Amino acid sequence: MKYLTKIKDTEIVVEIERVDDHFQVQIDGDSYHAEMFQLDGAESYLFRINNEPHQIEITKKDHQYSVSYRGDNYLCHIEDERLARLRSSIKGSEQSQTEHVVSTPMPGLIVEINVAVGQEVRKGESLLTIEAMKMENEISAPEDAVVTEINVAEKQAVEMGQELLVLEYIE
Amino acid sequence: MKYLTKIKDTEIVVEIERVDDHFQVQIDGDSYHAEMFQLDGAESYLFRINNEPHQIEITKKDHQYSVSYRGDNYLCHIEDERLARLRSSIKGSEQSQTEHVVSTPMPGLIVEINVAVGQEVRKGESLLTIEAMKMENEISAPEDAVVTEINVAEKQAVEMGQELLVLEYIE
Amino acid sequence: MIKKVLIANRGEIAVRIIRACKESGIRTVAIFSDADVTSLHVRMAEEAYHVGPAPSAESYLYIGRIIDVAKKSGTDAIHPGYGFLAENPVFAKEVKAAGVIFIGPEADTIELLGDKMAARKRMIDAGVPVVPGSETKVDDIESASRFAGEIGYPVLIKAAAGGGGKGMRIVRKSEEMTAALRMAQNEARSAFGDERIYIEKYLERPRHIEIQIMADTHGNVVHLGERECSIQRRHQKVIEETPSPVVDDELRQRMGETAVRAAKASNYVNAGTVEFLLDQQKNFYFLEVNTRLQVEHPVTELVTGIDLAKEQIRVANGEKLSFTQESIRWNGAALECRIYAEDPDSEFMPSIGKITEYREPSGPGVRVDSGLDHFGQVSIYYDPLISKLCTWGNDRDEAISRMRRALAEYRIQGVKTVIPFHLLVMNHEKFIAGDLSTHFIGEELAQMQEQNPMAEDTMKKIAIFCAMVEQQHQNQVQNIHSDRNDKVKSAWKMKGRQRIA
Amino acid sequence: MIKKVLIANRGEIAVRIIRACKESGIRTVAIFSDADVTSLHVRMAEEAYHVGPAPSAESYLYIGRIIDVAKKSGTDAIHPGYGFLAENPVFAKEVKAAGVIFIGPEADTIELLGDKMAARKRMIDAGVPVVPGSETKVDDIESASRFAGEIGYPVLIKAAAGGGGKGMRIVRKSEEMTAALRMAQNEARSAFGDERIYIEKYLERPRHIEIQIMADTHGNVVHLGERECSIQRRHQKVIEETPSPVVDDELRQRMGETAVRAAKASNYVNAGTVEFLLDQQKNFYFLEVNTRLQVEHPVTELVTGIDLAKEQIRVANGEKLSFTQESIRWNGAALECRIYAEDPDSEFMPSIGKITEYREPSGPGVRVDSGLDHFGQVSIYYDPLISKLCTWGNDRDEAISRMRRALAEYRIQGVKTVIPFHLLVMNHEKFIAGDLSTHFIGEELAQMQEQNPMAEDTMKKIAIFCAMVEQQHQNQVQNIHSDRNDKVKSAWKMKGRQRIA
Repeated sequence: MKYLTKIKDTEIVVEIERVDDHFQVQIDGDSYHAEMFQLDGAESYLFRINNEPHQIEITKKDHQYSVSYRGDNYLCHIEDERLARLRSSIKGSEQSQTEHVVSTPMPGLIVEINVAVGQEVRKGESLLTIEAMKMENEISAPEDAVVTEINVAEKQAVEMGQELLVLEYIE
Repeated sequence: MKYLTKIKDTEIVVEIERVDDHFQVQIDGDSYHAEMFQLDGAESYLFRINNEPHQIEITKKDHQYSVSYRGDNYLCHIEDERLARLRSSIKGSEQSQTEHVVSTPMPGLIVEINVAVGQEVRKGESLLTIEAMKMENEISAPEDAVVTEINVAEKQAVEMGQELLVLEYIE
Repeated sequence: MIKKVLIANRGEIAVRIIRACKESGIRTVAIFSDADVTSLHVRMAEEAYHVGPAPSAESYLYIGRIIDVAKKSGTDAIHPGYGFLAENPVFAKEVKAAGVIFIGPEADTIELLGDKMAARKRMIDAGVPVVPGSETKVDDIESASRFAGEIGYPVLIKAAAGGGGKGMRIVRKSEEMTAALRMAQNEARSAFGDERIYIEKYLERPRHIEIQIMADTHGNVVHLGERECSIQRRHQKVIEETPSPVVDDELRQRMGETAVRAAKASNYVNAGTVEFLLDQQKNFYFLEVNTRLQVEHPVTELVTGIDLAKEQIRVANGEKLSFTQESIRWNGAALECRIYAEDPDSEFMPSIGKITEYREPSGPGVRVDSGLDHFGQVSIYYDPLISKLCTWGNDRDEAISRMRRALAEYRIQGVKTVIPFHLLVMNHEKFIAGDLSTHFIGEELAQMQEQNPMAEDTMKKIAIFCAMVEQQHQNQVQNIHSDRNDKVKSAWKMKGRQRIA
Repeated sequence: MIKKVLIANRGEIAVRIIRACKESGIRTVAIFSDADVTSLHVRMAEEAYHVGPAPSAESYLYIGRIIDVAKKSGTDAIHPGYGFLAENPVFAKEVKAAGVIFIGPEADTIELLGDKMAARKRMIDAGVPVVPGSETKVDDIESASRFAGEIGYPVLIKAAAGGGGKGMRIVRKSEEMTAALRMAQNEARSAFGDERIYIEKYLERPRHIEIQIMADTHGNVVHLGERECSIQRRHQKVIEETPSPVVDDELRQRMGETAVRAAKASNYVNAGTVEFLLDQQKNFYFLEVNTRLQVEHPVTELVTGIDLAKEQIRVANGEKLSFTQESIRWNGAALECRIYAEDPDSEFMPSIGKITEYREPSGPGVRVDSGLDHFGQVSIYYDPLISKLCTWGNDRDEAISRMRRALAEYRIQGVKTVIPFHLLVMNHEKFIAGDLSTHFIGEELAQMQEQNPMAEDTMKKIAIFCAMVEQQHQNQVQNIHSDRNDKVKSAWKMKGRQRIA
């Protein structure tokens, strides 16, 4: 079976075949001897790839895997061939690539909103200030953009991951 | 609700009543303020009894609880009032109290059987020898007894907990 | 004789103090908020009492209720840990008034040293060198700007009641003064209930070097050498070590003697830390005294062999110090990495959540002081410090190589942590060379992260992991009934199935 | 230059050596049997190769296959750990023949010292005091009984190829000789494939004191002081410490010099241990040399600060020792408790099973070397050693109080362990007084267990725990649908429900 993976902006096609007691994996013409063992924790695995052991924790959400490997975290989007073909056929209907939702990385209290709808902001410019654990934290623009929506108000308490505002990137 | 507990040879009657946000527990006229919290591990609990916290691990098998508390293990047999009454009414039909099944505390190989059916043995006398992890381990009689059954043979491999032989204690 | 100690704190420092008490044969009383009902410090104590809802102001800062618990439980002494009420003179005073021993300095000493401006004055009088700065509080833009103009930008705005970087702002140009002053005052008010701030000359690329002191009630004041805490983010320490790569015996002795002088000038008793900035010419300037056991005390314990928490209890008991200045031997080198639940890729934002997988490193030269286990969670209400990972080595290189090994062994799932950041630092050539300053993270972090793009090889491995797990999911759905009776052909395959199926 | 090391072992010692390699920047190769596919030592290594089925003879003792893996993986050196092939001269020889460095002494030295009778002769020639005993092997009842009669009962039967108590039997009367000889021969054959045994005078209530030595290829031989290992069960050590409560500087120097002489007499290179018995008059007698890193090496590391496993690699690399006899400083006291999966209430029978809950102690002065984590299991095939728990203190009392604290913190579920036994010892007045002998457990254990009946208070608590859990089970069955919509009235109750429901 072929899988289309995407980590950050890199797409990698992984082909997996079961051979006797292990898996044969192909990437870009390179071949790997791979074995997989589930440890007793729900999300902990041991892989041996060409005799190299790798202990990882992995959680799945839809087509997105979150992998913890050697202290770092990675996000990997995955589709099998069939899904990838399906998706490419409807690609035209996707949402604008330039629209970007800014969510809060922490729960807290909105102290101040420093921008208004329609305002142009530079990359790194402060959008708003959140207080959490007695510290004020500034949320800044990831790219040059125009503010298209603001979904919170000053003094409002926000949950982790809540949408704060929407930006349209300037290309 | 009243519960009849038995730890080793001691019977303790525990009466539990829910009061507001905690439990009121009575033993021998003494009263305890008790709270119970399940930690996320399946069998790990935190109890607070009169403000003293106790972390324990507990597993249930039929009416027998196995409790791990401060590094030690305890077995506790438990019945609620109703069951205890039921049991006392049929007590006459119980199995002989003097019959004792000797099981192996470890998996291994039977090296030698030192007794025969019908033989009288003294407390501490060797019954048989099991090899495990390259060590020979002797299984000895827990009390003065007569051997009434032998269920294994020399050179036989045994699983953990397997019945080895049956003794009848001499009173 | 202290026989029962109440620990007016939570998290790793509560656990640390409980351990010290257990080793001293002392019974421990924990307190907890609604958020900590089943937390590790509660489970480790002999007694535990509820003191209120999750917000600190209603629980761990609620002086009356904590003193009630002390009385009800028959506590002989209270250890405040660090943070919360540790440097609150009112608490120290009320504890004493309740007939309970406060394990720390006298309330007057805490009050004096807690007021940064009063402390500065006292130190100037005692001949302790200080950074040029405002000797009185500055609360309006005009006087702040005027004073900053006099000593010259950059300047540092600091909370008079401050500590831990809260209410602190660097101002590099006069245009930034208005915004910085407002934010510093806001933070100071919210953190300390006291919005007074003052202004100091900002030293370029200084090192943060502090001296551990210990004083008993018999007039003995001893210093236990320095700690370098230059690696800071958001003005908070993340990596500490001893000895400092730039402090030699002569400088240690001079700074140590100055710290002892500072302690004597404030009638200091029990454990404390005198913080200094060291400039590039190795001039040192008094910064402040922390009137408590510090987060980073274990590195000093690792090189001196002295258990500071147990020594604190001895001193509170009225005993003499168990060592003298002459008997202290500094042995090897020790490092501490604070393991925060924060995302180093997102400006060290706290990462809140349940711990789903937890395994600490151990083995030679490793010490972990943690406040949670695999049943734990990082709460929104408190500091996101999971643990302190310390290593000891015969020399700094060995301590660093052990730290790398230990960081790589540490497994924490459920929240993001600063472990990847610490690994970058431990492999950074400037860090390895001991070329540190308080600007290290600001100057080096972005570059470190850029120079550490995900290796192609790592990316391929992640792709393989995910593709294989995905395939397993698909097969499980497809084959759940069909291949039960397959014969397994080798031990390998069998093992794989046992585990995977 | 050694850049890649194969560890021909499993469990805690494999993990210990992997840690040493990682700290030295050396790549590690693990080997594993079918029983260890996902074991911790495999997960920690950079490479891992399967070497056979679970039984040791077909995997960890399979010399040919291990050497094949070494060649295939491009290994520079092999570390044998302890046990398995560590003291097998054939293995050392074949490793060398394959062009791979053996991290340990030369094969000739292993062979000489592995033959207990040849070693005795060599030591007598070198002027090292030995216990009176048979200078040749004894394999029939007649000669055994005759010799035992000559030196006088009690005598000790020992395997010529032995170690670790295997094949060892005390014989107190001539009537016991026949059975004891047969069992010793059986065990010796099964453990070492060599049934030769010999007989020694059995000393009454001796102490087991051993000296750690370290020798390089440049002729430097240094001793690192003693370890006392008198607390033994089934002739195997369970608790070790340094310094010994009865060894003073003068005796340490004499025993150290004797150990160095023993090492030189056998052309010793790398780490080794010279074991002695010390009688009540403080006479010491050579017992044997263990030609490997020992289980209990961490206590020496804790007081000297020297990492013996890393030093072994240096020596194997042809480097000089990083220290001299004069530079060694012994600092404080260290204890080791071996945490076996065994039931101390049932004659220390192994307890096999999956670990269901696992949390190691940590904090000040604690070191744990373990071979598994919460994904682990104790297997029937190998030694049931879960970990080694060590504590360090400024003095023995502090090390003991830390050990008590650490033992109480250690949480292991799924198998029985010797932790309750260790706690009894740590609270035993003879142990605290340092009044030890190799008969300690035999003489004191039964009494300790009797004097430690379950307290009435503990019994009541257990009853409450069980009754409350039982009630919860009953309520869950009864109320699973009925009280979903109940309003929770307090934070307390809510918390309880969140956790319990």
